[in-house]
Amino acid sequence: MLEVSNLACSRGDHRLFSGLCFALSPGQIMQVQGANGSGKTSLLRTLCGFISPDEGCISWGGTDVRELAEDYFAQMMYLGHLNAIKDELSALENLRISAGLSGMELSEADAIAALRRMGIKGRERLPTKVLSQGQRRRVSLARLLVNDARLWVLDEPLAALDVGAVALIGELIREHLAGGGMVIFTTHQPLVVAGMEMRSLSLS
Amino acid sequence: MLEVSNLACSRGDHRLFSGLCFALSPGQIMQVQGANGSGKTSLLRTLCGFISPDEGCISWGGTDVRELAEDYFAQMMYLGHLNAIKDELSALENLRISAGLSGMELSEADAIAALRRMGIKGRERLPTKVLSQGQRRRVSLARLLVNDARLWVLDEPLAALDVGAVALIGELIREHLAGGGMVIFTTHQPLVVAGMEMRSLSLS
Amino acid sequence: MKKLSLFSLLLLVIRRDLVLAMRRRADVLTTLFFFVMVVSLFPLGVGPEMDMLRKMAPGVLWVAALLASMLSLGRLFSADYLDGTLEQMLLAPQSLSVLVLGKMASHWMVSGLPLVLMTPVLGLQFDMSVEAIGVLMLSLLLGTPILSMVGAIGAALTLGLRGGGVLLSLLVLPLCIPVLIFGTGAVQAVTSGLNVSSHLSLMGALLVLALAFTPWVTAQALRISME
Amino acid sequence: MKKLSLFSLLLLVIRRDLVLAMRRRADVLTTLFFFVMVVSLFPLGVGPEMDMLRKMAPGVLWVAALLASMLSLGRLFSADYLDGTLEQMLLAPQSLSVLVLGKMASHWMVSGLPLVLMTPVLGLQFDMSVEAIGVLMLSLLLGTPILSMVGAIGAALTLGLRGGGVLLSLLVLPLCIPVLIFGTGAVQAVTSGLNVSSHLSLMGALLVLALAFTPWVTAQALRISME
Amino acid sequence: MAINWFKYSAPTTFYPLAGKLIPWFAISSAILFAVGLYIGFVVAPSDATQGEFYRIIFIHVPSSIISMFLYLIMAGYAALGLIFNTRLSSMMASAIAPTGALFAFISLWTGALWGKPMWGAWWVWDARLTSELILLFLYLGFIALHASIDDPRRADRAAALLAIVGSVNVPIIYFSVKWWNTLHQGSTIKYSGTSMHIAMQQAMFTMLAACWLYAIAIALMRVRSIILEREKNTKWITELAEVK
Ligand code: HEM
Ligand SMILES: Nc1ncnc2c1ncn2[C@@H]1O[C@H](COP(=O)(O)OP(=O)(O)OP(=O)(O)O)[C@@H](O)[C@H]1O
Ligand SMILES: Nc1ncnc2c1ncn2[C@@H]1O[C@H](COP(=O)(O)OP(=O)(O)OP(=O)(O)O)[C@@H](O)[C@H]1O
Ligand SMILES: [Mg+2]
Ligand SMILES: [Mg+2]
Repeated sequence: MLEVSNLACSRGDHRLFSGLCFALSPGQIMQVQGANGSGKTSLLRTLCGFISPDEGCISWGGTDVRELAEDYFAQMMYLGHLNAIKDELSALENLRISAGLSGMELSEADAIAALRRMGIKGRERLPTKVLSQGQRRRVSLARLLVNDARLWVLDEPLAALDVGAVALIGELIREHLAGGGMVIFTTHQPLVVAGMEMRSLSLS
Repeated sequence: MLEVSNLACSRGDHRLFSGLCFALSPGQIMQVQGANGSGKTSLLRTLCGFISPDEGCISWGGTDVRELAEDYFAQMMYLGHLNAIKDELSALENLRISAGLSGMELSEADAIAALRRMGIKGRERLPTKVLSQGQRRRVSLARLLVNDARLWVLDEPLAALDVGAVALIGELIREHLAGGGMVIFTTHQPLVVAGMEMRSLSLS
Repeated sequence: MKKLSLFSLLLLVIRRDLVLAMRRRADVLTTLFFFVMVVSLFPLGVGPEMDMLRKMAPGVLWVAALLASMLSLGRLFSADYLDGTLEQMLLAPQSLSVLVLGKMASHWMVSGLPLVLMTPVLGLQFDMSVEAIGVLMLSLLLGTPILSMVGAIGAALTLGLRGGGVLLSLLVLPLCIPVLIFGTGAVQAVTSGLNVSSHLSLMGALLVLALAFTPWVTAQALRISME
Repeated sequence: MKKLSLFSLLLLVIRRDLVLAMRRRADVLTTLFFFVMVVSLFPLGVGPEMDMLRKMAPGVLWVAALLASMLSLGRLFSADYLDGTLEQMLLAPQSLSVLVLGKMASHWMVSGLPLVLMTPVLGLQFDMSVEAIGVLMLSLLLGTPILSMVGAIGAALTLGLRGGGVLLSLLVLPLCIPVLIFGTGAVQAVTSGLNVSSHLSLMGALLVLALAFTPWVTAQALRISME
Repeated sequence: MAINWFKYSAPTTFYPLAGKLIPWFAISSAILFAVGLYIGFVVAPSDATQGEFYRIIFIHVPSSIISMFLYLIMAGYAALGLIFNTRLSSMMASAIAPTGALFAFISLWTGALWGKPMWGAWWVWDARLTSELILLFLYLGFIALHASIDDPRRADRAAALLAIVGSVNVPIIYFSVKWWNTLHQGSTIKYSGTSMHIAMQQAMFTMLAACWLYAIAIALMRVRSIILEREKNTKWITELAEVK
């Protein structure tokens, strides 16, 4: 589905990577590896179209993503370093609104169920500002549960999470892959996805 | 040196911990453990005086830290979720200024040496805004190298760091302890400090 | 889960921003107070001669409205930018312009509409005639949405630049000056017994133009700023 | 590594903030442009009668200076707050008041001083007499530091509150009004041939008072806001 | 006999005490209002120069005076709360603010009503009027700042600092008539020898007392509800009769 060919990207006078080629088909997962500053975030943001690459092309189902534009966005979701939640809104409101922005109407019951599964029980209605770092990340990750995107692009999803939550994310990814989804992600922590072959791409 | 007795802290209507007692003497290290939202950050911020505790008292060398105020601050350093670096300034400027704010004059050569050791080679003079997440964290952590504080209070120092950097932090902590320093920290990742007994405090 | 129509998406965005504004209950009131305060400061600086004040009144009110809406523009996208929501909006599978239009509309409701409603009281303070106040309100009603919309372009362009607030005013004020001139022109026309409809219909035309183009332009500006 | 004295700490903070302002080269210029723009908007809104304009001039210039300094206050602590530098400042082993004083000083240099220097040009536009311009500059020179210092209290109190910009103005403007009144009063006195020294010495007294108390009050406000 | 003041500075003891006091203040305030209005609008003679319009003075002057004093009292409570960290004083400060704002507003409103016949304009930009307007803004600033901080303890402390800094405005209002030449008239209530008719004076002082009692009653009522809200999770509240 996702095909990347001959991709090159540079920041400032610094060439981060070049000649990058890979493809991801349904059910596949790929980890982007590399030391700090090797260009993992830049690669993922290029896949989202935030950064335009120096060279090369990214295509989805055979068509260039820049042509697809919104049709591509409808089938992917990105989760970056930033949580994309509003401090003033409660976890519940945040989740329902971000589902709305991605074009879905989400009932309150569904939203609460998703938050419960992510371990935000009893704090669904507090302004997220008062939540802890890890809880805020969990609220952000709850979007994975209420989304029908096929491609997940996750930039350090495990940051700030405790061991229980890390296991849960592994489980979510497994379900997503089993349903024919695709995942490309980065992390500096070990992530175990039971029974799936993990491909990896190293940047240096 | 650091003694905490009967400490209690609540956020909103929620009691995070109470009756907390511990002491830390030179050369000792303590990890605060607990799931997301269990109150680790709140504890560390209480130790810094940002949050006033509901009950209990924190003393340093036998005196209440609220009385010591600036004398206590001179002997401790805190590194939080936020990096406390300015996007517009270069790594070098950031380090020299933050040393200045903690009352030290730091020469350029010393600052560069510290940054090199933290693995920011060749990017010392770029605005930190363009650095990667992990590189920014490294710049922030470089303050550990140019400080003569005895007590280090570190909130998830390993966030965003790659394996090399994690090992380096372990090494820095070992040196600090060997010199009679004290460390209290939190992390969700494993941190190995060779040859030191790691005490731990669990919040739940 | 069911798909949202474009119109309900628009409503969602407006509702979201209004809820956010209400959460900080102070927000709505403070733009208004700023407006009142600026208007009230002038006589202090200028002196209490009623005749002069009456003449100045439409200009002062309009400039104050311009400043109040400028000041609140800073928040329009920056909060969304800093916490990453804006990234998600750019990745939304619907037209970004609709989202932007929603944000403009709620900005106006929070920072433009209250000013219009407050105008009569301030007008009386400056001893304006009832007729002049009516025209002033009408001109503000047509003009403040334009300020919000044109301001949004500036807000999008200055996104993420520190000191953006002031840079923003620098970009936007020149574009808003025609609105200011027509707006005060209408009031001056009515006080000197001339026909106001030409001024007001010009403003109406500007409003329609702004509605047609600014959402799209702002959307492009956002994409550029996020690069 | 050697210990820094209080004075060199003050210099360090001032230098740091000036460097940061220069990095965003736009910053210094934009406050100034905002000032110029507001002052130039008024004749547009009010009409071109020279007599009236001359009378309005000191008031308009003072109000514009007040607004410009208010607008730039938002940035005074908020950037430091968001990136965690402020936490580190509160943990600094020296007096927080000194750090705060340094920040106030650099704020004034960036957003107050340029306005004072710009005043003659704008005053001539409004056809003010040379004498009046001199007094106006002197009053701004004494007054703008007070605005920065009193404003800092408000900036510290509204730290981290969304919509803080406008709330900030609501808190600070009332406190700055005496400065505005004395400042314009001085100019009006000189144009009507009265003695200006009483107004100016009152402002001088206010300045000394502000220097003595505001850094400490602001430091307390910061500690409260960081809780 | 030494009264233990600290005993009454605890919400637990203050809450029932305030509950007992409120009816007394409320009733006496109502009686005094009735008496004051009767004297002011029926007994007092009409003024030689100002006709019947002057009667608005019986509302305008008390509310102006009280709006200033309430600010000082509010700032005083806020300062106590800030320095000694007593919860009750901070609650008192936030209970007083809306009443103070109300009186400032009434002062402006009645002044404006009076200004139209007297000066020919609803509003003039005179120092006293303007500083009263600033006072209203200071009250509103206090309320707005308090409202926009979620954590009540932090809100108390931040608003207290603002109130203290703002109290410099009160002397400015009071002395503004002396410092600047203004349209607004100077003090007529003097300690020695006044020019006022005796009935006018009586009406004025009765109304002033009535307003004071009203302000106290309202502040006590408000502080009771603040206590209920802030301490809703404590044991003594859950054991209160009216909560059960
Ligand atoms: C909106 C307009 C007005 C405002 C804000 C205002 C404000 C005040 C204030 C703050 C005071 C209290 C002064 C003190 O305690 O010494 C006061 C008192 C008084 N006002 Fe006004 N006023 C207004 C309009 C008027 C008008 C139109 C009149 C009548 C010509 C008037 C007559 C008085 C008198 C007689 C007093 C009592 C002064 C004294 O005995 O001390 N006021 N006003
Ligand atoms: N203007 C510039 N000049 C030179 N180098 C730049 C410039 N802008 C960005 N860089 C470099 O580009 C890289 C960006 O890396 P990126 O954020 O993609 O890293 P990453 O692999 O996500 O790292 P991390 O693990 O720390 O998140 C960094 O090494 C940064 O120093
Ligand atoms: N106003 C409030 N009402 C209820 N609960 C609150 C309130 N404010 C904070 N909390 C709770 O207090 C806790 C704060 O935890 P803290 O940030 O100290 O956690 P942490 O142990 O550092 O977690 P993490 O590992 O996620 O960083 C969270 O559980 C949060 O939900
Ligand atoms: Mg990264
Ligand atoms: Mg934490």
